[in-house]
Amino acid sequence: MRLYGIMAEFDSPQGLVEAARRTHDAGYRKIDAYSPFPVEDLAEAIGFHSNRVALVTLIGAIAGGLSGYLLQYWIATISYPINVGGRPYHSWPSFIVVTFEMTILFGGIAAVFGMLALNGLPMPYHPVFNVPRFAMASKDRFFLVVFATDPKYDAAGTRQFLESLGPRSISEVPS
Amino acid sequence: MQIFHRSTNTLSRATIFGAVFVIAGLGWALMELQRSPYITYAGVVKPQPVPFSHQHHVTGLGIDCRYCHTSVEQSSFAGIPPTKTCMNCHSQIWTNAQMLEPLRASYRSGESLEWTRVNQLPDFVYFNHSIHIAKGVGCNTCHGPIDQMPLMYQYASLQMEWCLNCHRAPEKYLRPRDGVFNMRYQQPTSAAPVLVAGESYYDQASLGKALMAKYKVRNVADITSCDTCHR
Amino acid sequence: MAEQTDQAANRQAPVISPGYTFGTVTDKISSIVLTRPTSNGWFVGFGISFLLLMLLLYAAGYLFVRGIGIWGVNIPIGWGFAIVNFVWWIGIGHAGTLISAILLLLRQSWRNSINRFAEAMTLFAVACAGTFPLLHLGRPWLFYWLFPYPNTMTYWPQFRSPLVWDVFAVSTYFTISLLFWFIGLIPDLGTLRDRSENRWARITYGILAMGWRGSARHWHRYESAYLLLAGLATPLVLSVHTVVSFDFSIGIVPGWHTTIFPPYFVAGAIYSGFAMVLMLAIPIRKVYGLEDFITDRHLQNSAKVMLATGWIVAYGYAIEAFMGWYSGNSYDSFTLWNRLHGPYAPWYWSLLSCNILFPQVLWIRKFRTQPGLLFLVSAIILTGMWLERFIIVVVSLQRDFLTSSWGMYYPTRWDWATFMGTIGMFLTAMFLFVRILPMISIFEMRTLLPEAEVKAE
Amino acid sequence: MQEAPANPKREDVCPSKQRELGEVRLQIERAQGPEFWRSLEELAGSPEFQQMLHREFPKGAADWVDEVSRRGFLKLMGASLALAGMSGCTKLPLEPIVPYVRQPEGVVPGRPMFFATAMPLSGYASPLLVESHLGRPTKIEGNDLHPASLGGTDVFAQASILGMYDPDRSQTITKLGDVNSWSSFVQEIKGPLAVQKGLGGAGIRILTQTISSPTLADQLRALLKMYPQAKWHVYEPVNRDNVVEGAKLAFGRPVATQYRLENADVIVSLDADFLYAGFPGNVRYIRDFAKRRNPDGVMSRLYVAECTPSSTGAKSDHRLPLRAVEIEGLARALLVAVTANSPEAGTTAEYAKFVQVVAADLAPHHGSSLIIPGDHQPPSVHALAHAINVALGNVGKTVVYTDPVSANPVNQTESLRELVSDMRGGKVDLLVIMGGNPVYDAPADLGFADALKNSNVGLRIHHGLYQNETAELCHWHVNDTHYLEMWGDARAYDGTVSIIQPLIAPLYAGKSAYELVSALSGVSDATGYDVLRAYWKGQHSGGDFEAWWRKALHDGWIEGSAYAPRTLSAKLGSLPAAPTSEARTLEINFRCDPSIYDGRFSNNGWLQELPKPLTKLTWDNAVLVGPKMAGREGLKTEDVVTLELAGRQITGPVWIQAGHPDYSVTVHLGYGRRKAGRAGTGAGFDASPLRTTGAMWFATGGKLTKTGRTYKLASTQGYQTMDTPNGASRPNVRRATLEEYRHEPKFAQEGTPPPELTLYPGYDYQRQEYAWGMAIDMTACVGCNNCIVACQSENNIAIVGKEQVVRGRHMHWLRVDAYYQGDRDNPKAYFQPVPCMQCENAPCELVCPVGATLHSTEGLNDMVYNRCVGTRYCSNNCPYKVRRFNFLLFQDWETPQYKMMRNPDVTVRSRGVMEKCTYCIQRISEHRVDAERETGGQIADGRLQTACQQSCPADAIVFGNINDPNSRVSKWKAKDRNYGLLAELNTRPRTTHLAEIRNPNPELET
Repeated sequence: MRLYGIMAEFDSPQGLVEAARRTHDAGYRKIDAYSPFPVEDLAEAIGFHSNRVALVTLIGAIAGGLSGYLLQYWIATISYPINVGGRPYHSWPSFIVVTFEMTILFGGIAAVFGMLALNGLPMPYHPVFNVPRFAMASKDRFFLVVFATDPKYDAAGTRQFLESLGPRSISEVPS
Repeated sequence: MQIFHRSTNTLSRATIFGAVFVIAGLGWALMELQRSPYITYAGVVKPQPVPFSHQHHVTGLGIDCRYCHTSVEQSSFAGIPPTKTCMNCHSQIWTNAQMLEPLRASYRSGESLEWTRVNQLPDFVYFNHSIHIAKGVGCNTCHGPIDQMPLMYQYASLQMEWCLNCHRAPEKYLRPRDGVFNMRYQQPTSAAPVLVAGESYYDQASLGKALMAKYKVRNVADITSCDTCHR
Repeated sequence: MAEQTDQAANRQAPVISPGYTFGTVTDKISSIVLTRPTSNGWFVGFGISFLLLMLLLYAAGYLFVRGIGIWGVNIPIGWGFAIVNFVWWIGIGHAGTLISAILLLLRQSWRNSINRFAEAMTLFAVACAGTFPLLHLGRPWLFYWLFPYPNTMTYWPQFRSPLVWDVFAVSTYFTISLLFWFIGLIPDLGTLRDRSENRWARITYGILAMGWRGSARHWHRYESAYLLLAGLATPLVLSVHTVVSFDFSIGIVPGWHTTIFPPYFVAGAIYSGFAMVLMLAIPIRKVYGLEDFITDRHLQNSAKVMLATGWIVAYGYAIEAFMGWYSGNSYDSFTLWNRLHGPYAPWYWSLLSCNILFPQVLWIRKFRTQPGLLFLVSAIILTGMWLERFIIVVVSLQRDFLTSSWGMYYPTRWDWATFMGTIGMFLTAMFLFVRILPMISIFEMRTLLPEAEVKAE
Repeated sequence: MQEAPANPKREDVCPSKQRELGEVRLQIERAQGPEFWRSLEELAGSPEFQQMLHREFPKGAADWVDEVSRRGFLKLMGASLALAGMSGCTKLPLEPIVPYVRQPEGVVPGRPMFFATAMPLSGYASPLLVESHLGRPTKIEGNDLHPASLGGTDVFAQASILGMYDPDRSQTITKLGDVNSWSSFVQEIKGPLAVQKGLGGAGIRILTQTISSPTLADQLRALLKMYPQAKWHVYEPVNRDNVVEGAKLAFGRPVATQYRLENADVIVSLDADFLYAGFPGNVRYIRDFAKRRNPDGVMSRLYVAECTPSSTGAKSDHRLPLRAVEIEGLARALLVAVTANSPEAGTTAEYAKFVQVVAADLAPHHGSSLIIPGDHQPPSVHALAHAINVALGNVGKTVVYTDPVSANPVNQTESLRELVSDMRGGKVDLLVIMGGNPVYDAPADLGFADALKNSNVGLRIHHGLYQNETAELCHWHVNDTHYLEMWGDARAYDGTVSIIQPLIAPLYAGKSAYELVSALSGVSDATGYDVLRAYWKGQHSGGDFEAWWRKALHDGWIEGSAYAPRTLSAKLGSLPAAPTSEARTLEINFRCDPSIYDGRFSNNGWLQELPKPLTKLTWDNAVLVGPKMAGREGLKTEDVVTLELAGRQITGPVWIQAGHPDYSVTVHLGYGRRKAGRAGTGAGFDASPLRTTGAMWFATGGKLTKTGRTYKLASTQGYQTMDTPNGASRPNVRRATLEEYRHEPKFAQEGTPPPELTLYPGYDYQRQEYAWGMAIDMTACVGCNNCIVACQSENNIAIVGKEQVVRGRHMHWLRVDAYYQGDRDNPKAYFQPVPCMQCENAPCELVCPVGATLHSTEGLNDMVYNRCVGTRYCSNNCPYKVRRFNFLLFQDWETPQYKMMRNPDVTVRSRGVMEKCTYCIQRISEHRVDAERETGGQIADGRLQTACQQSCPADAIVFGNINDPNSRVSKWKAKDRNYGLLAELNTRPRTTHLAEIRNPNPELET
């Protein structure tokens, strides 16, 4: 049967980070690390730096702010201009609040859904779940996986290499 | 352990997108319903005691609107003809047509005919026929091709947005006063100009502007103020 | 010198008691939801809250049938309990997002053990608050006219009105808080998914967890999103009560029309918010034996926050009073006089004692570390804050410009029923929450453990 | 504006009557089927029935707040559905449209018609002009062609339209409470009449109210000729016996006194409230008085010595609070001082100074001064007043004597006494009570009810608008027609004969007095119209009668029918000795109620809810006690006390009335009715048990004791001074003395911000054709409350019931604030009418989230009911608190009569929406449309009037186009006295007030 990758289990974040770093140094690129909480340095240990969430959020926020203000401007001066308590049609100070709220709203929504989208979530099914021990990944175990799609990957060699990292256990991830 | 089947990935994303479209669709449907004849009665023929045909009386016999709708020029209310008006003719012609029986019954008994109101506004809207006519708004601009209606129906939606269409741009609709009751009136074209006070106009734009001035139509801000229609 | 002893106390009182591992933390918290049998106490509490919720439904139903007149509102006092409760609840709703967002930005790691239920509390409080603007409408079935949607009238909301600002502020605040709360939950939902024995529980949590697997890449994006959200929520949380305060300060009613409102409303909100947090935290940690996670340190810090915000509020009152006198505006000065000596003077004095006098006991460390007393003080503060809103809304309207149209306000039983009802609504939600969701953020607790440290070489 | 009926026969006068009538009858049957037997139950006086009455609107508003009956629930559900109809996208139900069968001449559907008629009250006609929509009278206006009205009205006339549509009016003829018919009634009386014929009518007694109708009087006299032994008695609880007797004392004959206030520079009122409804000629008097109170021209001076604080007292330059008994002493002192021409002479009483100064002030105004005695002062005071007027040479200048307006000017109290003794003496076999309610309001010592019940009067017939306490004790009840339903005539205060013409055929097939009397005299089928026309045909000499008659109908009055002044010589000296008023005993005053008169209007919701001029009380009367006495007795407002007089007792709540003299209390008549109807029954307490023939208006020797209980009173103005409790004072009513004003004319405008003081560029109203504005002259305003009722009638304003008033939810769009300033025992009082100010920078508009209240291009603060969602924010933010909110379903959506009554040009507001004064936008639109359509020109200034302005007898309200510098309103606003209420808030009110100027006598200052 085809494998999705090989999974090594560690029991401390420390161990995982070192292992990940060495695997990356060893030239493995298609790898991922799993931890029950965000671990510092783990991301760049596996060579992941770029992160476009901030950009998405910014775009969302700007879109929200603009739409908010333009909506009000259009309503008050173009769609149905009418004299309210002697105020000018375009009484911009009154429009600030809603503009601000819309900025926040769209920004926030963009941040959350952008993050989910970039993470490819929702994804209830994932091969790593096939490994029974992986259930511990959401408790107190730390996993490193080298994917079968990695050019340097070969079943035996990679397994050997992972064992050399002194994991608690090694298991194959069926795809 | 694996809880979900592979397919759930696609499924879950599908549902998320699906939800968005469903909600949007629902909103759209409501908007449509709001404007549908079911709500507005536009184009809907309502049950009437006597199947009166405007087509026959207007086109066929060439009776002027004001013969029946007498108060249309002096009052907010155009007026529904009293039984008497119908009987002026129908005491001579069609004297034993079955469908006119309710009419004759009313005339005999003195009990009024109960028509169903066709063009109906909510109670908080105040419309005045006389002023619209004075300002050169044609009957059929709002009531539609009455001369081609075998059975009377409401032509426009009579919703606020519809009223505002004209109140925001009267010049697009105005016509000379003498054309107000003319069911065949056409807006001016280069081929068929409209003559007002010795001057002929070749397009509605110029005619509209001229009439606005001539009939002292108040400016848009005035006639879109709330108290124009709501009291 | 009290301060020093506090420092000492803090050193002794860690954020989480020693001796815990990733595993024990995980098990302890998740067990409350997964394995722990539901106690009778829970059922009793839930039952009572639920009855109150039903009372709300009854009151609301009757309101829709008879009209707003069943309440005590009148001319000149067009706003009564409804708006008082609205502002009160919104205020309470500030603690959650404040704790999770602002304290996060301030790297106050102690927040980790209280932010989860504080956020939940926020959501429920805002929900309660949200019911009032709707109920208090003369024609509630037309509430949607406050939203800009295309319609056959080609007519729109009037964006100069603070009430429209409210609609936007509150709905935004609710949405953002909900998102914030939810993404905070995702990893823990993953944990519950993997821990739970029951198949249906597994599937439910599984769906909610959206297949979270703790990948390093995910964590990376997750953290930046969380941080950004915090960054957005921080100005938001400050803006919400500012906007609510505009409802009054934009008006010309003496006692409303004042620039001090925004800051002192926000402070007041945090004040009452923390009071509510404590009123919830103290019994919860007792019942579920969470003293190790919600330690005296938390109580102490919350108490200090209350002390601080309490003084800001006091400053607000002082400025109001000062301006009443200093402005020389006869209407303002009379408003002050009316608060002090008018028909509602007792309410004003008790407000002052509740919000300013009693809380001063928090200077003493013993009180800050005494859950029972802390609970009591919090209750007093919540009462005081409610009274504050009552004074602002009712007493200002009661005697405004023309003496001829002065009036009095007498709440009816329906006013009370509605208020009690929302409290029931709030508690019902709270009870359900502690039963089905981890009331403490598990993954954030893990990061607090010493083992979580990664020494870079 | 008036349209004469094409040819004044009944049909044409009320077009479409036939259909209307049928329709209404049908509606009423449908709506009131179960209540049809009310009369029976009423006879039984069953408690359930009483409860039912109380559950009904508007008293029903009471329990709305708490208990909800299933019926009420459904009702409201229905209503809520109806409300849903107000939202944008709901489907309208199909609606029938019903044309005439034969359209009457001159009727233009959708356009109102106006007909002249008149309302008789205690014999005096108020000339009216009534607006009619498709044969339904909807609004009462004053008849501007008539000398007694000049366009103004009084509250009773304004509210009478509601009385006409009152569903509680008696709707059938009944015999012993059973429904019966006119024909069988006519049959029934034949027998007894035949018997009487033989006896020369010795057993016939007719008891009427004061009658001034020439026709009716003529009919009655004819009847008396037929039955020479029969007697015609006259009684009203609010009668003018004192005036009659006073005249007899002075001139030896009953004469009526008219005043010419337009010629009076110094006026002294001896307890006369001549500026309020109920005083004959008040409408004209107010106009003339106001004319002469012009601070920029001639300004008269008014001294008032009175007991019960009245609006006249409030308007006075000097008010002397005196117990009613002491007035005579004052009058004598004044006479002496005036005639002896030595002010010092006369008196030693504490009011010596007052007398001196007044006398000194009167002396130089020979012929231009005026003494007015109050109707409730004894004859001697009237005689004294005549004497002083004669002495001052006012006769023919400011005082005019004419024949009495009453066709039968007897002493009514005596007349009733005689009737009672006849009944007791068994001399009465056939008693016809035409109008009135003696069982309820006859002097207690006569025991009228007892006499009526127990001395066997063979046949007792009651003719009236209601199945009231008197009808209860009669065999037959014939339901009367409302004056808007009948033909007739009546004399105005000056004798002018006004024609009463029907605006609608009788809703309940009632029979007018004219028809009843002709039935008594054997002609059972004569219509009121025949009788009236026949009489006047007889009176009219020469000329074309038809033309003359039509003019009379069109104008509403008969030219040249006013009484000619008489020249008489006062023969004085024969005055009874001055009463010795024992100073330390309690005096109890009886006054007719400012809102419901003698109780005949007690089922009129508008009047019940009309705030009384000074107390602002609604739905109740109270025991008015002065501050001094309250302090001594330890009384608080709303304490329930027992009043005792000569062994008789009444209990009622106290109202502490600033300015009420010590050792004296006032109670108002007309309340405590047992059988008035839904609105009137059970409201207030009945004061008449203390009222005796000996002391109809006031009596000393009373006793007041606290019961310890309290009773909730519903006043619409909780706080009645401009001084705030912290010692400050607010310049709501800006005021000055004439001297101060002349010295500093612009005093009122201080504090008004300059127009350029704004961050925002203002909206430019200059370029508009119209900019509507209003100015209210508080110097002229006498607080007569007309504007309130006129507004209520014009704008379909709901009444809310006592409970809701208590909660501060009354709906009046226009209110008249009353403020007391200074010494509580004798304060200065001020009236300030406050409609919507139509601010240019309206605070209310800014805060409306749905844009339901916005500005029109002409500067109107529009309120769009159908857009309102009811946040009430606008009201909170309105510094004038003129916005009104429908907290509950206040409008009655079921009663068919009310549907007919409403003004079709104004939206009927429903639950949950805000409403407020619109400057009568419907009238503005109508006039604009007409002007543009007919002439294409502008609305002529003065042609367009708001309802309040039109009804104002003082001409204190002016409305118009402020963009036209020549319009009257612009001229007023240009005056120095003109100021904007709360203008310092920069709201830029379009409604402004003209400061109140008083003309006090420097001698009496300090």
